[in-house]
Amino acid sequence: MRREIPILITSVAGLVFAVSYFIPHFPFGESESIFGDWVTIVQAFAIWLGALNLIKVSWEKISRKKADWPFALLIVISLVATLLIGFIDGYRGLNAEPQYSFRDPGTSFDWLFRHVYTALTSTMFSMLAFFVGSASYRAFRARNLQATLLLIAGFFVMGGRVPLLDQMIAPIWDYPFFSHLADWIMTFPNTAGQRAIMIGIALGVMSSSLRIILGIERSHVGGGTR
Amino acid sequence: MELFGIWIAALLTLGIYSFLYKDNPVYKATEAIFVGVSAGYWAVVYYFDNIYKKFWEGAVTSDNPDYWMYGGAVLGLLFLTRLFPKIGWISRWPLAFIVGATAGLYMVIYFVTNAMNQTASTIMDIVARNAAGEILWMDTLGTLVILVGVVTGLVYFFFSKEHKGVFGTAAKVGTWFLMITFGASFGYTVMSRMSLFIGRMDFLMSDWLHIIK
Amino acid sequence: MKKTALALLFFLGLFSVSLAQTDTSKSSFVTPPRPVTDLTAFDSNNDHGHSITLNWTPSADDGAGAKSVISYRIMRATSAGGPFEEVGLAPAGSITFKNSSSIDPASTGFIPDHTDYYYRVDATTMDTTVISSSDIAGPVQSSGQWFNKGLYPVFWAVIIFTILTVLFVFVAKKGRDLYVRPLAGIEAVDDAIGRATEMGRPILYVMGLGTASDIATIASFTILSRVAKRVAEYQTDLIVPCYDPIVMAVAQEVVKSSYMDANRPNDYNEDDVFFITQAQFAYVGAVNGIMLRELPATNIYMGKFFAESLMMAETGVVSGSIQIAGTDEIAQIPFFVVACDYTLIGEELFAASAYLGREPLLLGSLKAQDIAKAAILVLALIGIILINFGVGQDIQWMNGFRELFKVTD
Amino acid sequence: MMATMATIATVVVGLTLIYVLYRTIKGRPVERRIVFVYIAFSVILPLMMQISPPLPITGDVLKVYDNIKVLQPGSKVLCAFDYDPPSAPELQPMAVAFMKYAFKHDLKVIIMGLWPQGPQQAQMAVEEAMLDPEVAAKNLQEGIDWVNLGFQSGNEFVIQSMGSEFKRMFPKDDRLVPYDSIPLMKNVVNFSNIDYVMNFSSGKPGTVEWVQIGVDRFGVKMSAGNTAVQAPMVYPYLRAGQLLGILGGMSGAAEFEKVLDEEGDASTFLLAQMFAHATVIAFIIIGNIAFFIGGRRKKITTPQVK
Repeated sequence: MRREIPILITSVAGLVFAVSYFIPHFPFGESESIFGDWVTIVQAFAIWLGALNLIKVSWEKISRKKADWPFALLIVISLVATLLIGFIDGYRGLNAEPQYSFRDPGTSFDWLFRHVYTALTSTMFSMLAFFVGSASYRAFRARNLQATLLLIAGFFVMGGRVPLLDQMIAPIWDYPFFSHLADWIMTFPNTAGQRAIMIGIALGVMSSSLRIILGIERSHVGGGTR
Repeated sequence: MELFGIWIAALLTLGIYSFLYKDNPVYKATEAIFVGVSAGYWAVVYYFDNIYKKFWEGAVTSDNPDYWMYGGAVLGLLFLTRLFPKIGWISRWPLAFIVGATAGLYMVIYFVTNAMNQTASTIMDIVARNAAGEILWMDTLGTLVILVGVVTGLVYFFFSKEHKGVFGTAAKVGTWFLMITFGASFGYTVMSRMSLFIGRMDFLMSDWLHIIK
Repeated sequence: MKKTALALLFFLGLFSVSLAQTDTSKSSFVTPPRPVTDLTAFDSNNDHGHSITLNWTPSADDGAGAKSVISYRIMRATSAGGPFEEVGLAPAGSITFKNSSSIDPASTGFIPDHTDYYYRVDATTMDTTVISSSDIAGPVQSSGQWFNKGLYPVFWAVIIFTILTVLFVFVAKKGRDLYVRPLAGIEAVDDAIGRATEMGRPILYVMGLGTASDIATIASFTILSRVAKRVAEYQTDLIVPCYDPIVMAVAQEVVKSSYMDANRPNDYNEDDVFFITQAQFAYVGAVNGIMLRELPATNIYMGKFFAESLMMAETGVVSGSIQIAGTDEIAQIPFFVVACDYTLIGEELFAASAYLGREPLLLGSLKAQDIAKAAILVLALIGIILINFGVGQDIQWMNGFRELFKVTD
Repeated sequence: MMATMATIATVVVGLTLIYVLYRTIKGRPVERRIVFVYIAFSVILPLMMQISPPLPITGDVLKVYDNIKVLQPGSKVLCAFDYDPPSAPELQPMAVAFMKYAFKHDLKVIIMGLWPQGPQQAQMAVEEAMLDPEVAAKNLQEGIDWVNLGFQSGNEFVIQSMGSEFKRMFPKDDRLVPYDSIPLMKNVVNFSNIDYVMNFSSGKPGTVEWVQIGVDRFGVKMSAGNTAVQAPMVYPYLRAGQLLGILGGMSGAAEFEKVLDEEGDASTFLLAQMFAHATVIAFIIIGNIAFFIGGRRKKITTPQVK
């Protein structure tokens, strides 16, 4: 029973939502937005489970004095501190007259967001510049026809999307040839490849969804396949 | 406070970059702060935006309550039964519901947007002309390329047919198109990655150190 | 003196002419524009109700004639005699307007279904008092439909695909051997698990940034269940760091039941599947840290990936892991192709669970997928041939053919 | 002074690449950390030079411009901010340029975000646009000339719900003003009351979701500003006519600034961008020269599909 009920719920939910696409009438026409509301609310509940899991795993490290436990402690401290700041700011804002949001400029939470969260996020993201460099040096070799095509397309798009190659040929030919070439590659061969992948994905998604709705695929409820 | 903030941000920035040299305690500390703060950040944002603003104000204290919202709250509470090992199995119900609804929803949406509309745009006049009726050769070549690329690309994705003979050749041409697509995406992406780094360097050099304007 | 008088007279004359001119232009301005004609009002098609569509022929002074129309005011009343109130504004040049509301009776401008309404369209000029009204259209009622007729082609395509899938699943069940071509990335998964066991190092399974409402993530669950089962059999360590708490919960269920299927329930450790944070880059930072500290023998990336793809894959290279990736996020496939040893591209990700399981039921659904692909190819080619070579014979039919694929609602 | 030194340094650093080439050919490729140093220099040095290079305007950017320039004063433009600070170097200049243009031409701007940090980015863009003397002179009012509806979670479902009613997703704006009390939102029920949608997006949810639901289901007219990563993914939608125009990445931003005549950050960052590209291309070339001359001995992973 513990496996059958979830599988039944999956199938019924899947069927209802698939059919609702074709029915504009209430409540089917609204089913997507209702489901959307529900998912966001479940997510808001689930994030607490996540936070507790994070604390639990970190606490295990700390209590057993595993390697790097001080860093686990740092995780717990910064998590709790952020929660405290957020809730104090949030409720203060709701009770203030006029009300303000915990995200408004001037709140401690906004300070934390801008100087800690944003700084860290942007920096981590920007590290990709370095990884792109090392990947280009290491892996971009014209080893066979396929790799060569990848390389050539990459080369022209990279050089054409900024006025780099065009500046180089400007003394001889005053025409943005490479910029046009990059556009051409993006508009035609790139579109062709993307379209083939997109159509394939659509069929893959349909097939996967169907397997789930039909109950053939049931690993998501801990059922494996039948 | 602002100046203090800029210093904190600058030091954290350098802490992350130290990973490029190798994994080290400074990076580990920065990473720990990042994980903790971000998990807390989202918990706070979700609480106020979803539970408070959307559910509490929208369905409980509102003069015109949206009763459908209670469905979400029920699913959410069922989900939290995971916290109690004895009744934890109930949490599979909301999970099963979300997975099923997603499957049903996307089955059709993906088919319409990705398969039907993309096929429809592939069915087009091969000879491209401008408004005056003159033939645009580069665009005509382009539409031919799209046609060949889509057909051979799809052939590559056949699972139940061996890649041999004409079929194999088509599949091979398909991989060429995929490779060009990947190269183009890669080249295009490089630009974005560099932009991010430029943004960061701009912060360090102008906001923090004031080397440049 | 005479000259001065003449000049004065001349100026006066000019002045009066200019006055007269301003006057005429002003008077033409106040002349009401010719009204909107052929106004029709009907219930909007294929919707959830609470919506009425108006069509009309624009005023003859809209863009032509006196060019005095600047907008159309949409007026509505509950009886033919009025009073009419404004419910919307359409810019000059418009020939249609949709008067719709939400389904919430408390919302502003709510339009109840099955209630009589009368509409009138006023052509308005710069001078808001100068308008001309059209004839009144109505009564008209809005209602919701039970089937969106614009979606017939989609509906039949879905039905046919479902039938095909069920059919091939049955064929497969009967024991017919269905051929599937080898996929290198899939075969590598088994080898990679073996390698990890030999080296005594763990396997890192990353599901990316998808949520439980992404099909790619759901496909990743099914692959995880195969991988976890094999891992349990080989008694290797598995690390699954998660980005989304709901995904974490599902992944825990999946791994747990895989261990049970492999008859090793005691080896399952719930903390192998854990949550890190729901922030993309903090997640990457932590996963990269895990890679350099735990040195997994194999990194498997399956699901939705964004900018983190290359950061993880390049760090994985440093830790010397074998890397297998699969995603339907087209922008990220190139990075996996460049930095990983094996990459499953788009549709291959969704096929992977069928490949790994090797169950006939799942292979049957792959066959249905191929037939759908063939059908799309054939229909597209027929369409292209018709459009390019059939011009002049039956154009309307060809357009209809193209429309078959175009879905708007 | 600093600019001259930076230029000299760039030349010197560029010359040392010859040594890297020599080592790579000899089969002793440099460590990745050395590559990292070059990447760092390729951005830091040009930033110090402070020059903005000339730039041709590409078709996709012109299409965006052509579509917004026909909007009449008073048109309601929905601006969806679906990105966070890391993508700001590319998208923020577009957003700022657009805001300045919109405010100068009396377009009414409705801001919303599917990413929590999106509306904050929008706020910054609005504040920056307000600094422009011509915009400041108009003395624009929040709630009348523009409004920030804030963030709503739920990804594509938010767009879906907005198709029936905006208020459902945004009962209050970012300042907690009830929807019905916002003058600008009077008579705005759903997408049928919106003249144009401008989406700034760096991922999911973003342009793809807006096209799938906003355009395909509710028929909005839309252009998008995308990060360079996302742009290739949305190109097919441009081809298919589902999108009216695309601004792609930093150069798209710089071109947009130029076509709107609103020079900003993107134009000055572009030089650093060009040098960084040149460096990456240089490393690809070095790798390949070494691969062909050096007897293909270095073992590297193969890009492959099979």
